[in-house]
Amino acid sequence: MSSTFFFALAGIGLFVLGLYGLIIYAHLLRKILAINIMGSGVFLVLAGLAHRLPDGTADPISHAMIITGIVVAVAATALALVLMLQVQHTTGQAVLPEKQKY
Amino acid sequence: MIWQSSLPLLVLCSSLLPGLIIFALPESSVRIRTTLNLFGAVTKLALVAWMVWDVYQGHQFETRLQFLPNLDFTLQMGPLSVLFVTLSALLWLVTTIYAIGYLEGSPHRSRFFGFFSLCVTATAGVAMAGNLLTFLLFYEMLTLVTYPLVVHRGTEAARQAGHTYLRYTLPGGVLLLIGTVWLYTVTGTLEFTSRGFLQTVDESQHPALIAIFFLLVMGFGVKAALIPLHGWLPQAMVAPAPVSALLHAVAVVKAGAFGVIRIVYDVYGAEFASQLGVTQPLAILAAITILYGSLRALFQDDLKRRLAYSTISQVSYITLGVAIVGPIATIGGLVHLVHQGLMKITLFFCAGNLAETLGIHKISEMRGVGKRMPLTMAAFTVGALGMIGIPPIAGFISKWYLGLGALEVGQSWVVLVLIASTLLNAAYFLPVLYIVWFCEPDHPWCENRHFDNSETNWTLLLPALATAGMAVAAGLLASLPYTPLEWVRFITHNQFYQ
Amino acid sequence: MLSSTALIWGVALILLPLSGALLTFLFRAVATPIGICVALAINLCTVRLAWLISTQEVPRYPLGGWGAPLGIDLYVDGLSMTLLIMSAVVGLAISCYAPSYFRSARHKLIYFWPLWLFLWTALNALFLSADIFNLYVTLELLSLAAVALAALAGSADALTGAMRYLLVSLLGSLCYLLGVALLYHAYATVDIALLAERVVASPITSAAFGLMMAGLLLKTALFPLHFWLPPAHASAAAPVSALLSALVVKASYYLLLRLWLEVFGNVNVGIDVILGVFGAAAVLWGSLQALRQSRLKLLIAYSTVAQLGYLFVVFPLAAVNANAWQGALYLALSHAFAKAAMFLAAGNMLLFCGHDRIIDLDRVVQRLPLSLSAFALAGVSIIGLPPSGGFIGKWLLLEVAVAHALWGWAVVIVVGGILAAAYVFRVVGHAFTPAKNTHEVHAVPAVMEWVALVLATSSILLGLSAAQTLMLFEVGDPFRILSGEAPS
Amino acid sequence: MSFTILFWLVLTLTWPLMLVGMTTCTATRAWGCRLSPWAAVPAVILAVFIGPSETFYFSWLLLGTELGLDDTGHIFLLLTALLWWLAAVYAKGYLPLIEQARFFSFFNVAMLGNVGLILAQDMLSFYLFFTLMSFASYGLVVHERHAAASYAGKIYIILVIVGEVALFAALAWAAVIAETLSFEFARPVIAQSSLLDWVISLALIGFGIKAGVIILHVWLPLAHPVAPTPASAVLSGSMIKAGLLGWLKLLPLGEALMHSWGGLFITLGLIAAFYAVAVGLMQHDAKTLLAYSSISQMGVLTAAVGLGLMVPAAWPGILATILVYTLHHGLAKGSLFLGVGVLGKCSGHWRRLAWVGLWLPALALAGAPFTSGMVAKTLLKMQTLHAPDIWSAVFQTLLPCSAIATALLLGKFLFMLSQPVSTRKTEPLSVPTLMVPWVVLLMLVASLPWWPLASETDLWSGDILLDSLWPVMLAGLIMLVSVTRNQWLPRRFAINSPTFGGQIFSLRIPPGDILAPIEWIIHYILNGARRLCCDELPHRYQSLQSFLQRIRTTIEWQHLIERLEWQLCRWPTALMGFLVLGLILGWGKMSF
Amino acid sequence: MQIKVLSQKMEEDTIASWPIRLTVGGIVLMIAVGLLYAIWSLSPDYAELKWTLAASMHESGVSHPVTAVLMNFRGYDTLLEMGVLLLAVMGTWSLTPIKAAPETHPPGLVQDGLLRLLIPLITLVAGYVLWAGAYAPGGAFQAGALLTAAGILLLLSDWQLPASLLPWLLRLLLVSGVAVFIGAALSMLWLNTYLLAYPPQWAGSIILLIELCATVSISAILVALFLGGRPDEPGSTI
Repeated sequence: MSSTFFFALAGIGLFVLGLYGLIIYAHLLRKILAINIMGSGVFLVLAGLAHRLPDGTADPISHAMIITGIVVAVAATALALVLMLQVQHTTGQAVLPEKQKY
Repeated sequence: MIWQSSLPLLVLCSSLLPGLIIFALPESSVRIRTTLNLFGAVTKLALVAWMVWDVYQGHQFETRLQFLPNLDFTLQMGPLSVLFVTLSALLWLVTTIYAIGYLEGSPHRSRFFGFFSLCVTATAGVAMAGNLLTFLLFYEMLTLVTYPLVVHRGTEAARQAGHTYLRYTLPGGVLLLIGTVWLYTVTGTLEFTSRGFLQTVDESQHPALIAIFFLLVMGFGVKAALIPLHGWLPQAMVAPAPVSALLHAVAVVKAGAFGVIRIVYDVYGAEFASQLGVTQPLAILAAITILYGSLRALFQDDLKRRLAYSTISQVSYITLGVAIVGPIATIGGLVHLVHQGLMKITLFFCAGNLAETLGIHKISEMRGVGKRMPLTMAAFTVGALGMIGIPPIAGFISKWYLGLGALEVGQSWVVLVLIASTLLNAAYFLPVLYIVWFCEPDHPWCENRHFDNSETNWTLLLPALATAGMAVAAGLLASLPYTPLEWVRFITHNQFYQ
Repeated sequence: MLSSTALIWGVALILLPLSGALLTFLFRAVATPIGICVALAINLCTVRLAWLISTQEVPRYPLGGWGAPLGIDLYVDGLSMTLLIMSAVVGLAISCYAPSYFRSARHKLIYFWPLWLFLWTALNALFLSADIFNLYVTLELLSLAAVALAALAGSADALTGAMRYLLVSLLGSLCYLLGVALLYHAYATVDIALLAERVVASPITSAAFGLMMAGLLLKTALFPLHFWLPPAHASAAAPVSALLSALVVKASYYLLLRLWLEVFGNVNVGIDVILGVFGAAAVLWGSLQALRQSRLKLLIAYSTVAQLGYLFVVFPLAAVNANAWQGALYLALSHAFAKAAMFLAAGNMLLFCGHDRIIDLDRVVQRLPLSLSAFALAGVSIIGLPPSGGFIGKWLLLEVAVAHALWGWAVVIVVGGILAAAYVFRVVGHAFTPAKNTHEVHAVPAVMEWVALVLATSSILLGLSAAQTLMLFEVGDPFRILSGEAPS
Repeated sequence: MSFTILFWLVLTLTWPLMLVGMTTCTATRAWGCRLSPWAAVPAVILAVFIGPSETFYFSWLLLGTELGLDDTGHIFLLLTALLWWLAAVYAKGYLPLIEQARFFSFFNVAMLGNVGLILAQDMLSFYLFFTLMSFASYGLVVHERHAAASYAGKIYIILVIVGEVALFAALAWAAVIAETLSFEFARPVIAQSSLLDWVISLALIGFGIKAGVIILHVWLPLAHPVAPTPASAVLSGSMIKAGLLGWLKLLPLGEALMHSWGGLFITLGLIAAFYAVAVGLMQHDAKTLLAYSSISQMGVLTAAVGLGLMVPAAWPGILATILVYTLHHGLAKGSLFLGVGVLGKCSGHWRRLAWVGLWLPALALAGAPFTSGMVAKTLLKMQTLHAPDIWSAVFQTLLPCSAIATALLLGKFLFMLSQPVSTRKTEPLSVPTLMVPWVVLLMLVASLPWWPLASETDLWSGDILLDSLWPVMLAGLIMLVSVTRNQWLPRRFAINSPTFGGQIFSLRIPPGDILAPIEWIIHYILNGARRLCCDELPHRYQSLQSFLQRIRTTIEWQHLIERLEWQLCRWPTALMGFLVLGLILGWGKMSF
Repeated sequence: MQIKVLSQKMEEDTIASWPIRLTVGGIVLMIAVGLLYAIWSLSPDYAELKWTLAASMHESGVSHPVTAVLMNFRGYDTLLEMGVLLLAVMGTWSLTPIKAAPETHPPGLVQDGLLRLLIPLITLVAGYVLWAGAYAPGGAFQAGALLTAAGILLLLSDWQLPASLLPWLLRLLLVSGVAVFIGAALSMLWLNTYLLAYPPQWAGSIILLIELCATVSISAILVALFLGGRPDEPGSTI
């Protein structure tokens, strides 16, 4: 019980850290990094909890989910980076504009 | 049997289809548009005449389509709805002829006539609605369709008038919606039945019923221009004359009054409403509106605004007649629905003629116009005297029945209100007649549009004379079988005595 | 023996747009014809599926042949079928509208088709899937496609809007994924039906509930979290903002509704009141903001925020009487049609006048009669005036609110209607008056105007065909009305 | 037989209507004017040759109208038809050609109304014709189009409207009580009902205005001088009688004993009789003077009606007296007015002849022996015997005095007319058309005592003659004294310089007598109301408006919302909202 | 060049106002505590899903459970997942053409030698990983990743896409993964079983075929993503 708890703890920690970073930092790259950290946090939680079987083997479905999650995270991050570059290219700075022009 | 059920729908389509086609017509195709308009109006009148004859024999027309699981879209041709449909069909024909003449050469006529026919469809729908939901449906459609007519001119004032109009009517519609829903939840049905269907509701619900009554009356009061909610009507005078003629004499204002009639007779039932004690405040409110409307009309120099305020006070006669629960007062109220329509539309036609031919808008500019436009002014005089309640013209009949009804029920204060309002009517109509007939014009007339021999375009003159003639006929020959009075007696007969 | 099951049409609904996307990505020259054929095919399949489920009992469709706990099931009931129809109709309209909208920007059209068809695949997959992890993947697919489409417009606003939208949706998805992980590890299954049986009130359930709901609320842009919607929807291209407002937002709402009804069935009273309060705030704040906007598309975007508020006001009402859900679903359906029509009409006006400042809508009613009447009819449905679908939705909600004397919600629903009337007629009013400055004018192709008008009239006709639509809602009893579990 | 009656009945109503049609539209205007004098012919034929008949019921006209000629109606019709006919012929000559069309259209409508209300047996048609008459006569009053005419017209129309409204209420009440519209069925039912007082009071006001009851008489002295002579002749001769006919039809005379109402009517009547004469003496225009004499005579008739209310048993006798008195007064007053017109038109010996002619109706009115006046007054005196004790004493003493007063008034009238006044030259052609109808009328007045309708009592007994003689003689004496004292005074006093007798002649009271103070009060109220409505309220409304405006600007709602929205949409705050929402949902689920 | 611009402004761009940072930190901590409590209270025993999985492993055509879940039991997820990848490429292509290539210097000697050694080795390992997926952790995605690494190494050493690779062909390559997957699914449907239901006897080979194509297209997709833009077609009017 204790080992899975530590992994889950680490996962939640990462998730929460990513969340904090996402909110606090203004620069888009930092936000994308934060999202990746949150993603890996979630996968860590999944992996950690997968090992609670009595016979020590891991639960394959969790692993499959992790793989799918990772692939999706990659795709999302790639798109985010390209979008960030495009934003930086058009607006000159890679930050979400604060002054809403309503 | 299908003929029985499809006739109301046919009446609706007879004005809906031409309207939609006219929308698609390009601006230049005047001939097609006029023929379509007139064709629609004539067919509608023919259908309605057929139905009047049938309903008089006692047939029942009903179209029922499923709308919500246990609420359906019903069009019913009872005697009460026939009254209002005939009025709107008749006056639509007259106003179309008038509008064709009035809007000669002005822009956006396809759009105007399209919305014009939709407006009449909505009025016919309001008249024929078989339950409160269908009534609400057409009532709101009426608001939507009349907005473009009010804003037709496209000037800033028109837009402001349109906005005020919406600022009053939409919240009114909302009040109506809440009232209808609440009624539906309390009683489970919204079907109009001739003696009202609320008698069976148990005692505990009565405060709810009273609240519902006032919600519905306020909802209808906006269109019936009851006192606190009348602000939009004088401002809507900025619309072209046929619009203010049809809308403020027949369609919009009457829809509100008709709504009040429907609630008091077909939802609550007259006796039950008086037991609840809701009719007394309504009568007082109507009386205040009558006096207020006339008082305000006294100080208006603009002719159409004066007529607007007079409409506000006149429509409240109907509400007053309905609120005094009694067979004779009902006759008075209902027959005034028709008579006021005839007289008021004549006045608006004449006002339109003046504005169109001589460019007169103010009463002070009307000095001695009787010589220049004798026929129009004769029609105006008939309408004005009718409004005051001078015997041969229809207005007197309804005032007579209102007075009789009030005394019969012992509400003698109503007679005082009638007297005061007659005096006030005289106070603001007779000076106009005096200026028109017995004064000399102080400046030559600026000929806005010149016509060869007659005083103005025949399409503008004939409708006014026709409606004036109808007003006198409705008054003088009131007891003929198919006159409004006879028909209203037929309605009240099965309303009170069956 | 198996292919005869009805849901084969559901599978077709997923594969058709997916293969369409691939084909349009490959063969660029013929992208538009392929796209429109695929759209028509999807509509046919939807109609066939709707016919099947309303006439016979449709079993679940195990993808890959494996049962529920192991494999993924496709399941369709009244709720998802309605939303499938919604996306089919709006999708068809947008597919017809887009080619002529991008007439001048061919390169954008080339990329519009694959992205749009991918989005359509995601929508259909989402509405059909009955597995929460699969829903995460479809949600992700949906978000990325939506972001890519939003960024298609290429302007600075569009890009920043798309970026903010991407970050927000990724955050939402990750929270949702964490929720799924917790649920999976608590109840050893990711299938909604099985979860519905196994979920019990426990700390892990409430944690998962909190995470998933928060994630989905963020993606559905409920009031405090609406900040990303207006810039993203307003600055995107007209067809894109139409599908964003009408379809994408509804998908996450559907997911939220599905979880609320099935997985977290025994929700407590407190939560739905909180959602109701936020919904009411959204209605009022959204309408107020819409009134203040000077640009037409921003006005419509804020109107979306307001109308979404309605979908959340239904939660406290449904706690009292389950019929309220039908009202909400009706509102969602008619809002989709009306909002799509509004955005398309706004697109026409933008294309025509070159700008969308409301005050300078120079006599649009004469020059673009069809677009303005489409806008007006859609407005009627948004306001909820009688002949329209919106009215039926409001009627059903009011019926419940008034029957149980919940006057607060009734007032909110009604005041929302009036405020909606205010901003719709503000625009319509301006269209009548001649604007001060005149500017050169581009002709608008007839197809674009007619598509907007057809969508708007369909939202009105929805109001007239209420009885049949409500029958469709009851298929499969998504809201537990017939089975009597939910209080009614 | 009944068909011919119906034919003539319908003809009397439709013929004038047709003529009005002809005079109004320009094409047939010439023919219209030429035929107009004969508008009253069917009515005369109906009155003279056909006499009273059964009533005809027209169900389709105005809620079912009953037209027919009953006994009282017959006498009234006789008077009205004759007077209107002669006045019409007179007017043909009296008016310049261009004004005739306008005059005759109003004249014929008024005549239609007057004849119609006599024939009407049900309330609504009575009210219809009554209104027609009142409104049409407005056209006659303002015919001259000068300031005085329009002022008189304004006062007239205001009072007519008030009368209309009061009549409307009275008839409505009567109709409700009796549940029927026809008069003779309604009267007995009203007599028993408790709401009788309402009906009587409203009828008093409604018809009182027309009949010139004391407070409501103010329009009469204003209208008569401005109206053309034939119009004022008809106005004073027959139209005023419509009010009296209204009372006869509506009030339950002869069916219920109403001591109090009877007393009120009598007092009003007698006050009117004496007050009108007093004010009349102070007038300096012949027609105004005649107007005041009409008011006083109508006062006497009102008293007679009061007597009828007080002594229902004697009602048939009283009714006969009233009819005779009405006929006498109508014809005499008509002839006086026409005479004044004739006097004004001709000069030289024609003028002197006309002046002498005037003596006949004047004496008749004063009740000199061998005249219809004497017949009427004696009949009235006989009826007053039935009155309860104190009232009969009052009548006995006051009737002769009123005779003296009237004689005095007419004396002044004749004296004024004898003064040389600048005569307008009239075309020779028009003199006969003026003289002929006037002379016919004079002959009618002269022959009236011998008409068959006089009651059977022996009229020519000595004491009656004496009774009627001494008041006239006394009045003549007073006249003589006052006139002669005038001559002795030195030249430099103008003719109207006051001797004692002349004083009462020269004191000037504006024709509307009590109207002046009333008008002042009304003006004061109206100005106050206008100031209130037009200045005060808008002003206060403006200040409210500006106050609201200030509130709106100070709080700067617009800016506040915008800042709040900007704050909400900032990334950190928005996501903080997200976190808080997640917490609430998670925690909410947990704890509940 | 972009990276240089980016790095300059990273330091001072936090939303520095400490009260916001404090509150956000506080709330985030509360969330963390909540989640931990939830996980801590998680009941240890579950896992009957593991047994059902073992029961039907034999029909999945592969012995390694994760690959079985990925490719057979939850094949639909994998299909959509590859769709996501393809979508990412489409998104990037729709946004921007490939930026001007950074100043490329010819590969140094060491890099060139290392490259010649590594590329074949990486492809070999990728092949093995793909094959081993059937009975040991591995499969399409891992092999694809390896191939992508090789591709990126080539790109970094100034290797240009062969002009002969027609844009259409490149797109086919990208699409092939998903296309083959759908093709296989549809073919099975033709045998009137459920979508994505491979008959046990052929399941293994079908999965292998799918995985092969998937590996190639995944690596192509990932390389395209690395390029960060659409190759500017000569003829197209972009």
